[in-house]
Amino acid sequence: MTRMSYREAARLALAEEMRRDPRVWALGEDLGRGGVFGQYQGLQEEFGPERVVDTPISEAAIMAVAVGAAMAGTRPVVEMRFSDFALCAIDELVNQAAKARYMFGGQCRVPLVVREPIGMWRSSAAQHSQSLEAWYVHIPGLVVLAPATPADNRALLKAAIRCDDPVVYLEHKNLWPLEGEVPEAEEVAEIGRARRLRFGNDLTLVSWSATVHAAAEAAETLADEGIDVDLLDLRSLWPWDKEAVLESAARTGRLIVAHEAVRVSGFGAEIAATVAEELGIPVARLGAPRIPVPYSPPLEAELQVTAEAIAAAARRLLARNVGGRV
Amino acid sequence: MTRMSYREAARLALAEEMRRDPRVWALGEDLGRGGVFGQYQGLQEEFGPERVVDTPISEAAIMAVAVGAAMAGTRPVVEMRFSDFALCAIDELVNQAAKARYMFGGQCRVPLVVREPIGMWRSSAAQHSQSLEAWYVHIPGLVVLAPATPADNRALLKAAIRCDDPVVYLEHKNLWPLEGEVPEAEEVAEIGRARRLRFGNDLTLVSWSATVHAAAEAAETLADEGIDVDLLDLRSLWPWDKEAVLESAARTGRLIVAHEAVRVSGFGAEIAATVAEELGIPVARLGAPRIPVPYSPPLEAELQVTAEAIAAAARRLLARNVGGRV
Amino acid sequence: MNGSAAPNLDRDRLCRLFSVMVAIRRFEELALEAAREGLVKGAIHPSIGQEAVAAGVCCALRREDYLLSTHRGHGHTLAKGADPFAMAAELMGRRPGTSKGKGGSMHIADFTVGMLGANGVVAANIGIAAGAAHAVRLLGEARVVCCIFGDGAVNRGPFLEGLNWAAVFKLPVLFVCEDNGFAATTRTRALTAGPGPLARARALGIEGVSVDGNDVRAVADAAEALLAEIRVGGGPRFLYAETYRLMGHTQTDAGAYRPVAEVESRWRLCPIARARELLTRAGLSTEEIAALEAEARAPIEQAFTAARAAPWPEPELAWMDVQDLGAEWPVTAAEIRL
Amino acid sequence: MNGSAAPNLDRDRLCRLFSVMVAIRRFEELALEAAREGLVKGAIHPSIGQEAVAAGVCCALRREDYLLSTHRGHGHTLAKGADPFAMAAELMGRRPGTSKGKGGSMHIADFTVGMLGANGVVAANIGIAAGAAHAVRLLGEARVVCCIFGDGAVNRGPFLEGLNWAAVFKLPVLFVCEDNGFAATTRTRALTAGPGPLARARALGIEGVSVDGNDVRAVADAAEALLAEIRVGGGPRFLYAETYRLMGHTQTDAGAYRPVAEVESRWRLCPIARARELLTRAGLSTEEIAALEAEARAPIEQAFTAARAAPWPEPELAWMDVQDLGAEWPVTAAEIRL
Ligand SMILES: Cc1ncc(C[n+]2csc(CCOP(=O)(O)OP(=O)(O)O)c2C)c(N)n1
Ligand SMILES: Cc1ncc(C[n+]2csc(CCOP(=O)(O)OP(=O)(O)O)c2C)c(N)n1
Ligand SMILES: [Mg+2]
Ligand SMILES: [Mg+2]
Repeated sequence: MTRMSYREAARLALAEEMRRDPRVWALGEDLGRGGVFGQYQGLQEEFGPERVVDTPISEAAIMAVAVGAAMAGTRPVVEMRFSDFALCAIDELVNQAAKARYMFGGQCRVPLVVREPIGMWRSSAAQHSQSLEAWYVHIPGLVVLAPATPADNRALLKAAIRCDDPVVYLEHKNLWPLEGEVPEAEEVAEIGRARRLRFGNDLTLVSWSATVHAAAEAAETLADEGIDVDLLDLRSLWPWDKEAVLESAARTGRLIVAHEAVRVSGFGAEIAATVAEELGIPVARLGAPRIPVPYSPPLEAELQVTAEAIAAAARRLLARNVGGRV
Repeated sequence: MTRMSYREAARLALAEEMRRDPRVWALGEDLGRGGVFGQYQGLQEEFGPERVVDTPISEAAIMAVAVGAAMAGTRPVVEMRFSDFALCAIDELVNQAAKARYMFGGQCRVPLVVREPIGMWRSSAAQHSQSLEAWYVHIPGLVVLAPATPADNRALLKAAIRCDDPVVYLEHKNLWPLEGEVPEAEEVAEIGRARRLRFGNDLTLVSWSATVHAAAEAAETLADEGIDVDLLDLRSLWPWDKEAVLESAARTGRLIVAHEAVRVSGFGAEIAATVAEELGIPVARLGAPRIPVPYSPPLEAELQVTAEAIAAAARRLLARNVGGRV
Repeated sequence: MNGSAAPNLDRDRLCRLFSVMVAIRRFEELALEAAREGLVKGAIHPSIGQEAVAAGVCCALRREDYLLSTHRGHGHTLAKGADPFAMAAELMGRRPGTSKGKGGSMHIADFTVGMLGANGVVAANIGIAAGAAHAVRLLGEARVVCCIFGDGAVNRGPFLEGLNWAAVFKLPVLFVCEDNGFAATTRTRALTAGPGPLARARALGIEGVSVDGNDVRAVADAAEALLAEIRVGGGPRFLYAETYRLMGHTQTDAGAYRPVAEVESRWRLCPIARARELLTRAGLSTEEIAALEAEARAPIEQAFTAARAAPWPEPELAWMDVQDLGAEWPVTAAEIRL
Repeated sequence: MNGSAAPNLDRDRLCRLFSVMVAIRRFEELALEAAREGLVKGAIHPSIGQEAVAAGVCCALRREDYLLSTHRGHGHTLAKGADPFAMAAELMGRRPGTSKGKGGSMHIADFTVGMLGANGVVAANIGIAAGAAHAVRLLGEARVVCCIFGDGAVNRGPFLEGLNWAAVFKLPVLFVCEDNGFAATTRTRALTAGPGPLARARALGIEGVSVDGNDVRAVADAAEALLAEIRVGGGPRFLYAETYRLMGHTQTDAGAYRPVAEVESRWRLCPIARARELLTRAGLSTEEIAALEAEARAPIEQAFTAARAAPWPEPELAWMDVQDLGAEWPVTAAEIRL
């Protein structure tokens, strides 16, 4: 194990994959100077401007180029800078990348990774703070990943680059400096497996990305109160680890899903609905209110799904005088 | 009551609103020749090319122009031709139209209507068949409507045009020729109210857009079997009629949501999750599998949520030896 | 095919171009017929009248070159060498179709001949073509990428972004704007400001030429010359070809928004008729020309006959080729849905 | 302000332009200082070195004219007449901010003076500006719309779509490309193919001129001349102004990707210093100029002092101004979330 940051883990993963496979390349704005968050630092020096490509401010072209380049035998890693700007390239991602393999009857594949830094961070306001994972999960053809730790950011990014289908890769802006243990050995994650952070029999708590850390804090608080939370970090949103979630929920009899994205029609709804359909146990969801992200800190704070809010929701769910399987 | 088609009802609604309010105008490709589905027939003749504007193939500009024109005091009705092409203008809709009022602290409003014909229709394949209502419902700032009948297409389009915030207006391509009774009097719908098609106490069935008709057929079949379905056409997806759905679901003790869109992370998940959270009753969702829409009729048929599938799901839900409130 | 831009009276070449045009015409006629009979359910966009662009440009490409096209792409695809039977079957949604019936006309593609797809989204292939060319460069391949789009496409953002990209990275792409006068039911010129597509390309750093798109020899000459420049590393080039869409936008559009006289006068400029004249001048007899035509048509007619008899795809096929990880399967679906 | 394009030695006009530039410079300095102190939490993009474009263009606008700007929009907004206190408060996320603290620097807007917003998405305002102009036309108003964007914006699709739109519909828009040499950390020229932004505009049917963007008088002259053409129904015009970004891209960017010598040499072309020279040549004494500067700075300094003391928005404000129908409210949210 080595200690490194979420940022450094991502950088390392990309460097390792680029060394391993000459077809892997990265494209995006300002990559030569390390990218907006330093997550590409040093890569252009190592791999040259042909494989770490500085692009014009042309999000639609960046994505379209990646689609064409993937169809033509390379494995592009697309940097979208802020996930919000990916909205300038949605036709390219959803109507082209996600569908090409299918529309062409399997004649081609589109092995690309779209990196989209998500989430609220330093008063970035409405056009630089979104988390739209629910959108991507809804689109056939896409794989959707959202690492919460340095180790996962290394292992999942490597898996994403090796995936033969388009992957939407959501890194949380608040996590870049987060330090954690990363295995010495080159680990490639198995996509679709949740990670259990804590074992418990009282309540299942499912989360992903930065909210995992609030969830872990809430679980700790609840543990002090004698409530044992089974905490799962989903990591992969499509495919998602239905088996793990259902096993846990069936065992605990209660489910809470917590995410940073807007609660209404968020991906929490899919998980809660699935668990409700399959198990009929009490469920609850936490997410941001349906509000664009405001700039001012006290306003931004209104939208945050905090450890306190998660713990409170858990207490409320446990207080319901129902439970177990229906 | 007059009999008219869904197409004609929409045409009439727009004409009435344009007569009433000189600030209302329409823009999109080929509108002068009636639009792709004839839903603009005769309007350029009546209102002139300045108010029924033929545009270049510039979806991003069409939407952006509508945003600017709405901010500057007019009420544009945007035609996107096929909902799929709205993906070429998603930044303009989601990052601009939906957020402007909020980002600017209420200094402006963006009263525009985006018309997006949705759904599978005549082997239109993956890039001309999508239903992405779940996306729009997830975006703060947007109102989302999806009429299923001629009467609603008239009353809701009028309400949409009078709404002071951006409205995503989803018309189903298969419904254009559908005939139905439309009130003689100029009706403006109250946005956010579901319509009850059938009263029953055995099961709540919630649907919208074209699937409402399959749901009605299923309800009829089930009635013959002695199962009384409470059938709600949501019509408005944001805001949605939570009160009506919860009242019904509490009464029947069982909920099915059926929609044409992809089931995974579809808007059915939001409704099912809400009902599960609030009532803890058995829920089920029907939607398309997570597959791009294929061209060939026997393949396309695989994706359809049919009356038979809805009826079968209802029987299955009723056969579960649980029910009522938990 | 020599790289010269000068008029070329080479009979064989002209015969080949002529045959390709005739084949395309026949394909479109039979596709329309099949559509009338309800055998083609989805929209088709016939390219009747535009065959010279397809033949002139695509015959100048090598098999290993990539081609990207539009919703009106039957002609380009045939000229690139795709199997007409598989194409006809695709239009009818049959199992042996190029995309197993999953794509239909707007998503015609044949990767075995380097045809990377039509596209249902106007202008979307421009950036994708730049990307294919970027891959060609990265992989050190010798291919050229050809991207054909309509006059309507020059008003979409991807035109600017894709051309700028190709120019900045000096990529081997031939952009071809096939101007048939219309974007659906609208005359494109009225909604296209400035001096036109070629001027736009030049402002984006891409040189090119303008040709009479109904003169197959002129198109072929221009395409060959531009491709030669691209092949030696000259970067992207632009070909602007003016032609005319003789039919409606789709099989259900009568094209009534234009005067009958205009369409009639344009029929007189039909590129196949004009090529026939060139062949006559090159010394072919009426019988020889008729024989060429019959020979070109026959495989197309056989293709449609066979396609009409081709099997439907198995419903399970709907579930395949979505993605490897997280694919849903019929068994799951049946459970979910019933 | 007369509409003449000829050099204008009018002292008063020059004094006004100078004062506006000095005010902008001071605003940016104090914004950076507040950011260093942690009082401005979100990103700010200082326009130091680019004041001549803001002053020259925006002072040529009338109050009723509309202005749309970019993420680097403080200067434009001030020059259009916005209240510096409300702007400073917005940067600090305070209640009296132009957007009640909900937008911050990248969404600065003041509709009371026709400033319809900065934008956090590069090039997004180009189409929105065309739309505002379309509304002006439909409503029969006499306003002009001015849209300022950076050199990086000319590589995004909305540039093509928005300019083509304005040209096709002959709308009253002045497009201003403020070329400061950089798009974030990248030299824009290397990634912009062809002869440049003005040539692109011309290819899209829009005439315009190029000016030294550090010469406030030249900018003002050009803007006034173009606006006069627009006001008489001439359709859209394009102003290309070359300047230089003297600071980093944001408050946290040291701009280390460019040689110190380059930046130093550019400081010597500082538009405020150059305007000072013009004032001297126009007969103002050093003291008079110093007095002008002090007078221009004072209200900015007061604004920041007041903004620092301004109250935070009430948390409930987060829930307001989302939309009328279907708005969620704190009470609901509290229930949902706890
Ligand atoms: C982005 C987008 N907008 C609109 C359409 C609908 N549409 C299909 S073809 C067409 C006209 C295209 O004109 P042009 O590019 O000249 O090609 P042509 O049909 O003339 O071959 C339009 C508007 C589309 N497919 N994609
Ligand atoms: C669509 C989009 N892509 C990327 C960004 C990130 N970004 C913000 S400012 C900027 C540089 C813009 O350069 P330019 O247009 O020249 O304006 P300047 O910053 O020089 O004033 C970039 C890339 C963005 N805001 N929007
Ligand atoms: Mg055309
Ligand atoms: Mg710049």
